Parts: sequence; C-alpha cells; structure tokens
Amino acid sequence: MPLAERDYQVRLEVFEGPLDLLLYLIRREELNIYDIPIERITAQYLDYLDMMQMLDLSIAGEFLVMAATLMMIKSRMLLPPEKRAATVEDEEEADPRWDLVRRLVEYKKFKDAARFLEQLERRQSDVFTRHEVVEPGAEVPVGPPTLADVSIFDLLGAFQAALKRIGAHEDLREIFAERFTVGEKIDELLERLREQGEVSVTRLFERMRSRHEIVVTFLAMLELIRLQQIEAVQRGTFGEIVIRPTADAGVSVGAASDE
Amino acid sequence: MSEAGAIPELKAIVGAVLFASRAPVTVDRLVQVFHQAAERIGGIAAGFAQVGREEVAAAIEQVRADLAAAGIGLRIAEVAHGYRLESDPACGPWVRVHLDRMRPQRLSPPALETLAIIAYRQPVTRAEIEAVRGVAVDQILRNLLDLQLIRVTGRSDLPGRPWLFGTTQRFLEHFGLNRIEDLPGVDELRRREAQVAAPDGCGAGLAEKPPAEVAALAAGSAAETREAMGHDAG
Amino acid sequence: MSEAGAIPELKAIVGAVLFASRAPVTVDRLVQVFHQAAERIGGIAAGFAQVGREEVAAAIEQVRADLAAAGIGLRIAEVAHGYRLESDPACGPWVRVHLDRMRPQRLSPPALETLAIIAYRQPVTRAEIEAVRGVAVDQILRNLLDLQLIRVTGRSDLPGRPWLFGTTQRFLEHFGLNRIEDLPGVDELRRREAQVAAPDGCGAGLAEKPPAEVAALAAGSAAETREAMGHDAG
Repeated sequence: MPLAERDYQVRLEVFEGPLDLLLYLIRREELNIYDIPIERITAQYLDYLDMMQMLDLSIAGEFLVMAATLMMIKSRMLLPPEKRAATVEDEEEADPRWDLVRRLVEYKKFKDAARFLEQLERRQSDVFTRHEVVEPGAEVPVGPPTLADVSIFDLLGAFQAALKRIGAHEDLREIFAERFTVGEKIDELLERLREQGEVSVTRLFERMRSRHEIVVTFLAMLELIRLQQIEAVQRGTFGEIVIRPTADAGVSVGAASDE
Repeated sequence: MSEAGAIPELKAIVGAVLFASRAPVTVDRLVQVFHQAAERIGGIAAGFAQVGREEVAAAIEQVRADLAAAGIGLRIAEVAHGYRLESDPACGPWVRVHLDRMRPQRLSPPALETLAIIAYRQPVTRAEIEAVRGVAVDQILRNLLDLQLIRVTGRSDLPGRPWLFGTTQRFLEHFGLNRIEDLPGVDELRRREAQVAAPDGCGAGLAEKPPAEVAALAAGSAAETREAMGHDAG
Repeated sequence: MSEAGAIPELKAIVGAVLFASRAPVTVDRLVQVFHQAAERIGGIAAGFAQVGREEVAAAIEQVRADLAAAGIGLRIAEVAHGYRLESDPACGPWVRVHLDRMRPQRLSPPALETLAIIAYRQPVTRAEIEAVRGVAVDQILRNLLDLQLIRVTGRSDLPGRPWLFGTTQRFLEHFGLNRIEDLPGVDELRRREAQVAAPDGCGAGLAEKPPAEVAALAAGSAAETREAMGHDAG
C-alpha cells in the first residue's frame, strides 16, 4: 500500500538489518531463541517488511532474502523430522532453523559487545583531554544519522500499534476531509516540542483520526530524526518512547566552540 | 614554581610532557625523550642521561598521586598502551558547558556493532562483517574510517584480495581502553570456529555472564553520568 | 579522585575547565559557566548557581598554589586577561624533544607521486593508480592511509566494487593548501614538502615566491609549538 501522494521524500537509510529485526521480535515476544515459533515470527517479520515498504524506507535487499529464508524454513518445518534428516547428512542439522539460530546467536553476542562499548563511550564523553578541541575530525559528524537510543523497529512498533487502533474505527469521511503534508507535520511537531519539551509517541498518535495522518506524522518524525533535530528515547526496554529536540538543535552553527 | 634555567625534577618533566602531548605517552617514550634530550641538548638535560624505566614509572605514579591529592579536576589515565592527562569525568558537565558542547558525541548502535565486530575479529574483511550483521556496512565503514576509529590494516589472501580492517589507536583512546585485550570476552568472540559448537554452548554469551567490568559500568558510573548530564531533564 | 556522579569541588571544576580550554579563561567566563550549567543541567550543577567572582578567583588561586606545591611541571599563568594552564618553561627542552617526533615526516618520491595521482584523479581506484604508475601501490596506499593523507571515499561501481581513494583535510594542511583547486604540479608539491619538513630551512624551491599559505603554515606551526611548550620556546 504505497502512499498515494508524496509531497516530501523521506530518505531514512536503515542501517539495521534483518537479523536486528528478528532479534527485536524475539525479544519483544519473549521467545526462546533456540526454539523459535517460525510461523509466528515469519508473520510478524512480513508485517514489518510491509510497513517499511509502505513508508518507502530504503531497506536493503537482505530483508527480502531473509523473508524468503523464513518461508523456506517454514515449509521445511512441515516435513516430518525423519524426512528432513534424510535430506541432510548431519543429524544435528536436521532442524531447518538451526542455521538461522546460529547466526542470530552469534550476532547477539556482538550486539552485547556493542552495548559494552556504548557504556565505555558514555563514560568517556565526560572525559576531556587538553587537545580535545583542536583534534582534527572534531567537526566530523558522529557516524551515520542515529535514532539515538531507539531502534527503527521500536519506532515501527509504535507506528504499527497506532495503525491497528485506527483500523478499528477509521472514519472514512475524515480521510477525504483532511490532507496533510509531511512539511506541515514537521512544522507542527517542532512547534509542539517547543511548547512541551517532549512528547510521547503513543500520545502523539492518539489524537489522530486517520491512517493518512498517522503515516504522514510518522514520516515527519523520521525526517526530523534524520536531520538530528529531534531524538527518540525509550524509558526502559519496550517502555514508552518519547521524542524531544536534540540538545543542540537550533543552536546557531559557528557560535564560538570554545572561548 | 621553578624559573626557566633551573633544573626541574624528573616528576615535573614527566608531568609537562604528558600535558603537552597530543596522544597517550608510554614509559618507553619518556625514557627515550630523556636520552635524546641528554644527547641533543646536553647541559642540564645531560643530568638525566641515565634515567631508566623504573624511575619514569615511579615519576608517573607520583604525578598521579599528587593530582589525586590536589583535587584540581585532573588525573592520569592508562589509555592506548600509554598514559594520558585528562579531566575528571565528574567535572564533565561544566567542561561541556564551557566548550558549548551540550550533547556528548556518540556513535549510533549500528556503528557500535560494526566496530565491535571489527574490534574482536580484526583483521577482518567487509564480507565477514556483513556475514555477521546480515546487512551491508559500506556507509558505516566509510564513516568509521573518517572518524579514524578503524583503518585498513592490509589485504586478505582471499580471492579479490579484499581489504582487511582493524581498530586504531584512536579507537582505544575514544573508549578509554588501554589494550584491545581489555574488551570483555575477547577470547570467546574472536573467531567463529572456536564457538557456536552446540546450542547450549552458545548460550554463554555476554548477556548471561557479564564480566565484572560490564556489570560495574552498567550499575554505577553510566547511570550516574547520565543523570549528571541531565540526560533525562533536557 | 572522585568518581563520575559524585559532586566535584569548585576547585576541581575550575581546574578541569582550564585544562580543557584552548584559550585563556576569564573569571567572568567561569562564573558564567557555573550559572549556565546550573540552569541547563540542574541536578548537582544547580548547587553552584550562586557562585560569584570572589569564589572563582579564590579557586583559581588554590589551583595555582596546589600546582606549585605538587611540582608536576604545570602552572597557572595570567594571559590576555584570563588564566591558562601551561607547562613549566623549565621543562621546555624535554617537551620540545617529545613533540619533535610529531613533526610531519618527509614523504618518499614514490609516495608523493601516488599522492599526486590521487589528488588529481580523485576519487580513484587502486587499479587506476597502478595503471598510471605501472607498479603496485599497496604498501604506499597503506602508509598514506596511516598518515591520514588519503582516505577511502567510497566504492566504485566497477566489477568487484573496488574502493575509491581521495585526499583528506590533513593533506591540505600538510602541503599548506587552502583548497584542492590550489593544487600545483607534482614538482611544486615536492618543493612544498621540502618546506614542510624543514620549516626554518628557508624552503629551497619556495624562496622565489613563497605562497601565502605556506608562510601562514610555517608561522602557524611555530606558534602552536610555542604554545604547547610555554614561554621559553622560539
């Protein structure tokens, strides 16, 4: 379901991959990584893929490859174990999920290692050396555009919940009555954040009466995150997601960086 | 303090060199500085021609102790195989206000993951990183190269002779690590063949058994630092 | 020393800010930092909301006295209506020996040629460079990457998607160029290189007509060295 009219092209490069999405779903559903209910996870995975395609996010081809892999595993799971074992030489490989599990477990270890690096980085961000300000590269932006502490999948989760809610009682008349543009929503969001400081994403979507408005608002939000005007933070695992202006948003560039 | 021309103490020279240095300084380098200065300059510098590693190490410890006792917001840290004079993290919020840098510069989670893979698996090719992450890392590698957190260390013997990546000195400095071995679970994560033998063997990852360091960080300074920075207030 | 999260003393904050600051800091600026931090950050920073000029001035004096007593080669100087943390001039000779190593090394002729090809053809692949030079440039590229004179700028669409190389900010600094468009011929690069390597050697080829940038570079690096070493440099 592509967006009919595109007034504003949002180009959010997604640096997370299919393995991130699977780990996110496994964590959210509190599943055992060694015994993934493949049917359920595949359905959810495809839901997310649909959402990302609808939003026209630049998703990598790897997402589609993974979708095919999941469906293949699903079909092989339907075979009785004896038959499966016959097709594979190694007994241990009999479970069609095993290869995927191995990749997920390995990747998860590095995700944990990355969290350790993040803790170190956080600690170091309060440490200054004398040449800090004159180091070459001080002006270099810090890596790819970041979603701060929240992954794209957390945001999509909130988006999905909002769509589900509206699905139940969408007033068709409203859809035709109101047209929003991403540009307008960007202004509106910024204005609201100026007044309130921060806004819960759930609350933000709550007031909306149409699918169209939710989609456009979500795109506006992604764009502002990409431009590093706002950041999304989450209170605890799967806690409430709030958006707020970044600390240095709107600060004039070129202001004295040191005395 | 001493006038120019007076003979400074070993400790004072060590402190001054650490202060003026851009990168962390090793004991060996300091010994070398004393010897080179004695040779090239002579005069008062010749008095330190015989200085050895033990004396230099002791002087660093003295500077460290003196700074701690003085409580003037400075400290000596062991970083990237050397010693670095740096500001006390407790004073970070004010320094940041002064430098007008309210938001601490931080890497995105995908960048940190890529960096973790490189740190543990180095030297590693782009294809190996992508095999682990399951997604292209071109753009991220480019950014990390720009930030000088990683570098090309050579080329693999594999077909196409792909570049090999490794972490840099600046990586260690950025994360305040002394050596790459200080990363937790280095042995376990280093190579694929060594692990993932059986499902129950895989479970013993970092998440289940956090090294003391991780636990300490998570429980203590990280949370407090975050609070101190007003991370939630902004 | 205090852990992150603990409330630091006024004196420690003053010391840390002076240390991290590039230019001299005035008492008024320090007072402003305390007030801004209290306002923007709150929390523990709010405790210093009432700090005034007298307290800050007293804290600076304490830092000065502590440093003098410790004898660790550092001191507080009053410069340009402000205060600056600097190294003891008596330690200047050793600091100078240490910083000497930081001076850019001269590049070999093959490295200069490779660099010139990259500078003019960027973005350029290794294969293209080798086609021009007629010889493998692996090792040279690695060295140039290490020296941060070139960087990987992306990947080509050619088969095998080879890396593309380009020059860096440091390349411009090294050769005293303002923009890549100011690039002279290879011979000119060579002369500039000689100038960089021997700043006080009255640059051989540049004597006829020294470009303003090169002169500025020479003056700049001298000033930087002087700053790092305290007063008795130069």
